[in-house]
Amino acid sequence: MDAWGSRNAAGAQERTRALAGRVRIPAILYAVGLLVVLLLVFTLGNRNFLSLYNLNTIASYAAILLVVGLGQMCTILIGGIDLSVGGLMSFVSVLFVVSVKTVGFLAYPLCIAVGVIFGYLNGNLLTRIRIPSFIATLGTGGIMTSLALLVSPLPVDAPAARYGMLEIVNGSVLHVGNLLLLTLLVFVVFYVLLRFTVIGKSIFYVGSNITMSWMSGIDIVKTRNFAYILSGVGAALAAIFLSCGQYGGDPALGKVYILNSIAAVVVGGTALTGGTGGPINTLIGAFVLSTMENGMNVVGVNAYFQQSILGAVIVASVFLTFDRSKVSMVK
Amino acid sequence: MRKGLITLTCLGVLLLVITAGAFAAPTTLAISIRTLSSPYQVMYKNGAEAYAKIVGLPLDVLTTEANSEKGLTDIKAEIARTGANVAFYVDPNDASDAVSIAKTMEAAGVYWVSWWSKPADVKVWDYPHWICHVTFDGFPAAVFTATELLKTFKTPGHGKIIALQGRLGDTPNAERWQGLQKVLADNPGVQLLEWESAEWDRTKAYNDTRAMLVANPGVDGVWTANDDMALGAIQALKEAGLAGKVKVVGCDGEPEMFDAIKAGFAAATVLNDGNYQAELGLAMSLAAKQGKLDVASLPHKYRQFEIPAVNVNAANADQVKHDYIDNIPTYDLSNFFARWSRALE
Amino acid sequence: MSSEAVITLRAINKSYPGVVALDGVDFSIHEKEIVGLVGENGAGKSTLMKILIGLVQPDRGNITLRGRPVTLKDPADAMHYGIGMVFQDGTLVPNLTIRENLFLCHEIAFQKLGFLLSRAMRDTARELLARVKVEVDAETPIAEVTPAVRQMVEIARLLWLSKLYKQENPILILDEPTTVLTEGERETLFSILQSIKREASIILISHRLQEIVENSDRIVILKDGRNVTEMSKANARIEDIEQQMVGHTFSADRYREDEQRDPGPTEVLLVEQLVRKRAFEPISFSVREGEIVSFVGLVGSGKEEVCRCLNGLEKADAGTVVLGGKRLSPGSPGDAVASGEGHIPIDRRSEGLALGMTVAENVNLLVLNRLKTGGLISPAQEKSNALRWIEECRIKTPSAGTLCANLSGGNQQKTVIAKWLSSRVKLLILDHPTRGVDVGAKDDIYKLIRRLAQDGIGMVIMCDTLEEDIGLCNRMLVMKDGRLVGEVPCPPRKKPSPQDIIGLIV
Amino acid sequence: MSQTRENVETEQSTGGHGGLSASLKAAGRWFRRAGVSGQLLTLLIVAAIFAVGTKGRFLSLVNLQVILSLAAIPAIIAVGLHQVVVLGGIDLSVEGVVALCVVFVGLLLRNKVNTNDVGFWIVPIVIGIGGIAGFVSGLFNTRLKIPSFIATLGMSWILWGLAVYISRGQTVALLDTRFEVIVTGNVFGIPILAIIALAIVVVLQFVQNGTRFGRYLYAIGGDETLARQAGVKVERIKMIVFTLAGLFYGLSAFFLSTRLGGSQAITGNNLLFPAVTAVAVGGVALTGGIGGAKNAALGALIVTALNDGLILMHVNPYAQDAVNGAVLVAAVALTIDRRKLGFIK
Repeated sequence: MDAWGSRNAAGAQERTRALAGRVRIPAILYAVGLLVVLLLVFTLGNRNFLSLYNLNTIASYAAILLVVGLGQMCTILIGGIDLSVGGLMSFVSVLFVVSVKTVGFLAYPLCIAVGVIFGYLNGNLLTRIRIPSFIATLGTGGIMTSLALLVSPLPVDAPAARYGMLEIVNGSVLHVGNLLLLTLLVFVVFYVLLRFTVIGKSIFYVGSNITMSWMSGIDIVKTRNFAYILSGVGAALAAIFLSCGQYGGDPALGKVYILNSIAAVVVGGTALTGGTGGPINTLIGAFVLSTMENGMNVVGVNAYFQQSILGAVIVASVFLTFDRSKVSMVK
Repeated sequence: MRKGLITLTCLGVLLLVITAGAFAAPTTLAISIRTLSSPYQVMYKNGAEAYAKIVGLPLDVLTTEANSEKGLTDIKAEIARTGANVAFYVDPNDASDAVSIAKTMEAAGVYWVSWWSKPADVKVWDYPHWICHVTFDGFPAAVFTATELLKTFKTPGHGKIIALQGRLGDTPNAERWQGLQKVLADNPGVQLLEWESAEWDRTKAYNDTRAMLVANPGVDGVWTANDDMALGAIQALKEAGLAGKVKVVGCDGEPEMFDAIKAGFAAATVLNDGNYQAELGLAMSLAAKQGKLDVASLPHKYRQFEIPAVNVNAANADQVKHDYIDNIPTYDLSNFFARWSRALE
Repeated sequence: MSSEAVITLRAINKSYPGVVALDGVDFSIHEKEIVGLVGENGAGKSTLMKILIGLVQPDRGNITLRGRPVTLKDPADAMHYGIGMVFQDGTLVPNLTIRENLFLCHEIAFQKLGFLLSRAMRDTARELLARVKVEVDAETPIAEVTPAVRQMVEIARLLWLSKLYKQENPILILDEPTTVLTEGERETLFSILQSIKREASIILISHRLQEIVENSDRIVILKDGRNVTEMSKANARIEDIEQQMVGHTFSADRYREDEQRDPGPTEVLLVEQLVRKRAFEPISFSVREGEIVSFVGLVGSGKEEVCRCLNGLEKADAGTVVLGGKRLSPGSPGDAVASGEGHIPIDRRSEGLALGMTVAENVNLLVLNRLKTGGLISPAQEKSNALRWIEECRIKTPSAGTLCANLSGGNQQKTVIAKWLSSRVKLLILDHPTRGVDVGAKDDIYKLIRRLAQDGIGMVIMCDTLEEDIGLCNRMLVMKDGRLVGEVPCPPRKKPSPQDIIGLIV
Repeated sequence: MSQTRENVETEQSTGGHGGLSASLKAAGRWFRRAGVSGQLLTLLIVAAIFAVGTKGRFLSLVNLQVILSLAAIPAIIAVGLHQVVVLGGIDLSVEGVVALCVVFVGLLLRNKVNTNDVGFWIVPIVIGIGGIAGFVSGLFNTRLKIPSFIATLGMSWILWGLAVYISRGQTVALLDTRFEVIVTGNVFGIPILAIIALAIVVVLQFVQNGTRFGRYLYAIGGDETLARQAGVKVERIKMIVFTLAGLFYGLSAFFLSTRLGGSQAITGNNLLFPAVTAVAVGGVALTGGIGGAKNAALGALIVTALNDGLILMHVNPYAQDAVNGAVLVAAVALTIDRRKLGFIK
């Protein structure tokens, strides 16, 4: 006989049956549906919307959000948050341009290294000094903003002579912008890391139940530091991409990306409580935001209303994409 | 699940309603400015609307909201929307943005005029569709306001001042700041006790000024990089009981500032005529678009140049306010270079 | 037996999609009696009780209160009739004080102009606590008091509420009240229940048939959602009850001593001079392959801490733990797990599982490294490994992709065990493995434990009852006040009697 | 505060059968539960450093007045925000709500662009607007089950857009001077604003300690599921909290614009992060369930004192963000009660 919990808690039982019984629509599909609706509406609004030129525009804008968002996502998945991406991006953007002037191509590895180190510091503030990530990163973000201003109080323009060095990002292969190719690469790397490597999967375990993870021998310090390093790298890359695209660095560049990066993550359906979500969600989130930004202008929505509509749409989209079956309480 | 589908449809319908009837027209005029939430930026919009009425063409307004990437994306969106049948006037969020915008415009073959900021080493004439870069020189403006401020001291030319910068990193702020430095260098009797950055923000200007007044007793004047901050500083001075005794100067020429000057709280400001700015920019790019202006043949001195701003002090405040603020003047745009003051190197 | 029935449930039916939870169940409580309600998990006890406190509505059947038909639409409503339940996992808010919890949501009694009269509340609180023999200060946050105290507070709260609603004979439902209690606390609980009984009726749910038989006047047995039988204290025998519950008799040898193997030669675990200040004094012992060593002793004897030091959840101050020849670095669960030490925690939901993740992900947690092809985790291998262990441990789940949150408690426990088994552990620490599971399930676990022993896995166990410890283990280590006071061999069929051990424990 | 009263009683009651040790325990427990010791310490350290660094000027009466009057508004905002945090959520709507309310203040009080003059009615009106905004955020969170983070962020963007649209980005100068005394005046040398803020804090603290609402608030913050089981009307409490937050934002918007003598949407800018910082520094755990109005207010005071002190000490403005950040981290590192948090996230 098998009495072992065969019909234990009727409540849980009911849920199980329900799950087994009817097909649940995964929240991710709602996100896709939302994207489709947006595309449809904007195309009806103006047929140029689907032009190759415009799709490229959307992709380029989404690219930046995606790269910084992927990093942000890792810290959110693990149950934390990274408010320092803004400060880091500002700093990296000026550092990048300044160093392009001086050390040339070395600027790329240099800036990525800065992202890694900074992320590692954030991680340790959380894991070793045990300061909640929200506050730790809020603080370090401020510090980086100051550093950016100390490096260069003014936006620095990349010298026209050095534009060639920015071609790594600004150039294109077979009419496809390097920016998009690089972003695709970053996405793939993040996807593989989170789906097919042990430390990547550990991020989900830790985010879902940190006590269990700790007792099961997962190195939660290492894992969490890793998540914050990823966030640092994402922000640094995004800043590099931006600085190349804008042919200059700006000590105030990052500010807008603090909330936008989080929005991109959450709009995709990743829960701020951690553990559920993933790169695909962030991909969709970034494209929803980008499509809105672009579409509203393509169909000529009055600039006065755009912010309000954007606000309404992110609320609506989270209403759709937020997977309540995985998150016990909505906070 | 039904819930979800319903929401989706609602959303779709909503957006459709919003976007209904928004189709591209013959040639569209478009301006890209920083924001719609600052009075000075709104002057551009008003000017542009006035001009659009004159030529009877549709106008689109884009805003960067301190986000260069957004600015660029919106410009591309506008190009897509109008199928590149558009005449642009752009106030780049950062100097460096000018380059990426220029490349975008070239790629789409759209004529445009830029204002305020571009990298010094980027030459307009390297880009066939970049008609010209025009700017009010922040430097002389700041020199004027600073000089006016010095006059108000008990012993003119001798005293102590505090200063408020705008957002550190903004080009106009930098130019104006250099203007102040120049005046300080020329007047050793004047001492800059302390400065803060109030980020163009009135409330922050108020807070910082209050603290600075405590830190630096016996201040003779307050220099600020724009009128919003100046008005915040005046409010702080009022509470310290110093309003009127210690004068403030600003820049941009906001309506309120004129009243402040009349009331004797402020000494001077500089009106950067946003209306003219917008109208001139649009007029030039439209002319180029319609082939009435041959960009290639323009001499370099007409491709990058400055136009003078209107200096305002107690003497001419009323006059200027009447001419520029209370009613939008009708400008003579037959000669684009009527106000040309000097070429930019 | 006492007079009229306070509340009577007649022909109660309740079915969930695919499950008939209750099928024409009759149940009644008389004044001033303790009813023992027993049955396997899933026999319908919890559903019946949920109906009784208005958490669940019956499909059919009627409820009468002192002859008058009533409907209980929600717990608050039931409370107005003086029916309240002390849940297994407690319902007190940790960051509020005892006092605040006592009156939570019923502060109206102490309100003046919208503000609460803290003095009046404190006085009442003191009375209430005195009645349930709790000495702790009412201003202590719940998070800082023992489970026993929490339970008492809950009981006190229910009594007070029923008084508040003028119910002279309230009905208290206690769901597995003793699982979290020590021997001593258990005594006090029942003495208190006996005293409360003078003015209230009590429904007692427990898997510990011993205490049911000892303390209840009447015993109601449910099986598969039906009344099986009902017996009075006088003629209640544990064996009969089990037989009735499960439907078949258990062999005299319930702990499967026949399958108990002799330990292998090699020592899996070697502990030397392990110390943790203010927890336990230097202790040395070893566990050989296939050997089951059980730690017994009262709470505070230090056995819990020893185990926590073994798997690195706590950091020992000195001494060495050697597992399979490798010395573990103290205070590092990672090292312990890596060297092949498993740990089945007492609280599976919060310490054993990632409830928001799928069964497969939970099962595979420890073996991801082995599911790689070409350096990357292969989904195919993940799936196959998960399915294999779902099969082996008979985890009932719609699919490997089902969230653990949606599994029943028993299947969650199986998932935890599957997780460890798949990782080829050398040593397994079982922290109350049969806590809160019914007789049938217990047997399944015993079976499993014996099998693990056969496979050469050494085990350190701490059980709910002394009998269980004795029955299962090869060797018993008795701890008292942080010291190892005795080592009792428990070979098959030559097991010591509980009495012998008790002597050492207290 | 009421805490103290309770404490005294506890000592009396326990005094009987516990003697000194018990009363000491009670006292210690009160101090622990009051949970402001760390913050007071921080404040003292900050004050001490600045007092030395500014040769005592930091502690001069006039500067203390400045700090108090500058801290008042952030304190009111933080007090509104912190209850959402205690629930375990977060409220990002402050900038949008304030922007909208400020715009209404400008358009409804006697001003330069229209003939409206609602006089003192403006207070209930803006508070009402704020309240409605908060109520809607609450609906998003409780009815539509949208995480507070996004619900309030979206709300903020919606209202911000609305504010800019209504104001057309213009600054509206206020002619109504009746309120200036409230926002600028002193009583016995104490800024009236500070007194108002203090009153709000005291009242709310009493409510949190001594009413059912307070109990339920912390019950939910401690464990929402259990609170629900115990019969707490979780949704209702959440709605109240969000609405209250809106009310406070509305009130602070009123103070902000009347103090500046003008109303513009951008007044709402740069309010969010300082408020969140204040809440965090004050010792309100972002995990919920810990910290009260006094913590939020204290946090606001610390942050303001810090900014003021940095200016008094002539710290390089470029470095001020860094100093703020460092102090924030340090303060929390010192004061956070890790026992209550388990794993820090």
